[in-house]
Amino acid sequence: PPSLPWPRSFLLKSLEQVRKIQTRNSELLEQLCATYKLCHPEELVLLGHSLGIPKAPLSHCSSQALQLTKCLHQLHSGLFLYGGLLQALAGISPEVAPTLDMLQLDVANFATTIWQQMETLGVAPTAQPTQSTLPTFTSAFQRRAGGVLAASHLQSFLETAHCALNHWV
Amino acid sequence: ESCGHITISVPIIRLGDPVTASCTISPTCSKLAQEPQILWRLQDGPNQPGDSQRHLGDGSQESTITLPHVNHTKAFLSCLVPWANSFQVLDQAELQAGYPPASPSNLSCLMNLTTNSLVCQWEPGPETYLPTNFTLKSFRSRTDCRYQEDSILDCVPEDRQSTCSIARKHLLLYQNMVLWVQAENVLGTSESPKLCLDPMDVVKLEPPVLQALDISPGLVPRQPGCLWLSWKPWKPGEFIEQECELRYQPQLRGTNWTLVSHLPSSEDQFKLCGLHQAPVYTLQIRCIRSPLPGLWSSWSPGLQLRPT
Amino acid sequence: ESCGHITISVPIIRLGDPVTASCTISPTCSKLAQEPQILWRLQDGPNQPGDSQRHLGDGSQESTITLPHVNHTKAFLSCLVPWANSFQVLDQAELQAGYPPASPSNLSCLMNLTTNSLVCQWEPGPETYLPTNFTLKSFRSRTDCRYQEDSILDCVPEDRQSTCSIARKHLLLYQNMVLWVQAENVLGTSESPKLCLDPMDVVKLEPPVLQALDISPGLVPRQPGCLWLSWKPWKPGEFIEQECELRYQPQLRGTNWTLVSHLPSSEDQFKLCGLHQAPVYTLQIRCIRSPLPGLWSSWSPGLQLRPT
Repeated sequence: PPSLPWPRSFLLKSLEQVRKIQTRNSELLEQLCATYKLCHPEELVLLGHSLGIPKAPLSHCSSQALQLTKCLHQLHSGLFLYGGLLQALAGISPEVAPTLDMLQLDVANFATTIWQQMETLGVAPTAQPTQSTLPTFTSAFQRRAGGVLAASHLQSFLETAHCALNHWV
Repeated sequence: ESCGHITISVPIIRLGDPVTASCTISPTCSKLAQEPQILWRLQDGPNQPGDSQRHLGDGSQESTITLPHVNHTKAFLSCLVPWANSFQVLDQAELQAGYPPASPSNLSCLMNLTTNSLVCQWEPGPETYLPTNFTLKSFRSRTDCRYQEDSILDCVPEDRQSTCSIARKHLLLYQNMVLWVQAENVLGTSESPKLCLDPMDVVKLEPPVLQALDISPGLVPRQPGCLWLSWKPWKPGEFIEQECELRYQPQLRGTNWTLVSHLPSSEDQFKLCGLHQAPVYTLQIRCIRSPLPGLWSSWSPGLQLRPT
Repeated sequence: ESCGHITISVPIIRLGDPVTASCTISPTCSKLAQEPQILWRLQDGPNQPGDSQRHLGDGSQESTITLPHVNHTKAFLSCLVPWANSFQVLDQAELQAGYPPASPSNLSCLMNLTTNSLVCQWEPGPETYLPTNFTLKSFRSRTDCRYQEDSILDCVPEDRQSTCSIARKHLLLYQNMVLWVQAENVLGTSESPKLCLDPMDVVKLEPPVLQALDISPGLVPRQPGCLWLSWKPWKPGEFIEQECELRYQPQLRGTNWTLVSHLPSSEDQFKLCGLHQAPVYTLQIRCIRSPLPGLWSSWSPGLQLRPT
């Protein structure tokens, strides 16, 4: 296989963290569906536009056009963005809160793994990114719908990340 | 600003009652067709149109629906519009239904001399399906419970428990107090009948420990068909004057208990005679506060003895 | 103003060490004889005179005593004077003795994926006879544990427990952290050796559930001496890439386990052949995180099966 762009242990740890977050994230989606009957993210697209729920790009991580440093930056910025989004969902409900808390911690820890790898490679930005403006939710429904949208965007983000990382293992 | 907004007549209603909701789509909702047909969905049921849809002065559209009988204790009502070849959920409201609390019943209390607390329990009544708070309320009433003196701190039971313990420091022993249980939820409040008691009149006594005395033959002539017993009162209740009763029964099918009443709560040597020699006898003792009012202790564990 | 007053060199000392105390009787102590003989009593031992008694400038009397080896972990030292035909205790001091804490040892930690906490335990070392506080200290160290980054909240174990759980929110998974135990009492402080670990490298994995597959004869030709198995990884550890090993043994006295290594953590159909037909076999499986570092799970409960 092509020579590894990153140390194998970093790749293996990152893949494990992606799987850990994916498992937790689908748990969150299942709970939001079971508890609030919000089971179809595609039915919340309009609301997503009005709330301004962002999607994080991973264009530099596709196997066809992989650019290592930019891929790491996109991975970190995406995780940072989704970490902030999940934080904005705090207080969503007692049933979902434990899963949401764990998910936030797992996303933050994975962002640290990426950041440390950038530092090791000497390509880390000079300062940690600052959180862009996050959506504000004016009702319990908006917060729950925002949770479904954020989680489904995160799921596809992780899918792309898993493919990119898996390509090199 | 979000496109749609649901308003509900009453978000928490009595199970089986009707509820009316309306969903208003604001004109500023650019992405929607001019006059979209507003649809409703209860839980993950089918999308259904409202009872009526009308045009409001400010250009917004309003659909109204009445659910004749709400039989979900908790349900989500969504307002949708067709969009592309799917639907878009614009808002969602939470519906809750249940019952006001019935009056809690069978309130009873026991004074626990080990924990020094008054432990009360009650029947909460039928399920209300709504968060319902139970509180054990009480006040001191030195006379015959007709007049309220200083009230005692509310006793809030552990989650979902129908029992509560009032700590010793809140109790004025040897005086009457009034207790009752209050149940409260969004749909109403109810109270149990009131209890009037002096905690010391409802002490939960434990029975004495019944022991066989091995009387050496030399000391006392061996009378056939007799047993020698001794018992001591339960330590924490030792200060309470008690009266006890003993019951015994040969271990033969179909025999009844024989009762010996008005016994003291402490006995070093008690001779029980008139017993048949053959079978093994089971003996038990229990005591009650006396002459002051009190509750019988449970029977002591059975003591198996063979008479001389 | 009290008549007598004891002062002690050091109220808490090392078991076996000496201690010196002095008792001063103030002149204002009217009820006493002019120059009473001051006596000492350790616990309920005999009254004994001090090593020396002297007159202080202000008219008060001072007796001094040295106990060569204090071997009570907790004792009361009283100062008395003869009075009428008895004695009067004028003051009493509490003496405590014990040991400084030894270094806690055998610190080990496991990451619990069900409670999402890092559970550490240690050997507290010999009894100190003094109130001793144990604290699990830790800090993050992203590299190889040489440099301390932000320290983590001290973990204080439940009373007298030699275990402590660090909650998930204090953990930075996939990064190294340094942990150690500090023991402290009045006589000293000690620390255990430091541990350097990534919590995910010490995950406590549970074994998969091993199941027999009933392969209908039609589907697959019945080969003698074979067994069909399936297993799924333990749910909370499903995201962890693992490698497993299977062991099996006929239920006959004196037979050894046979091991099959490098198995995947999930298997829908696994055929195990080369077995004798007669006896029942016991099969067990365990897994370990691999290729990343990890700990072996325990063996699964034994599955009893008879080969085809």
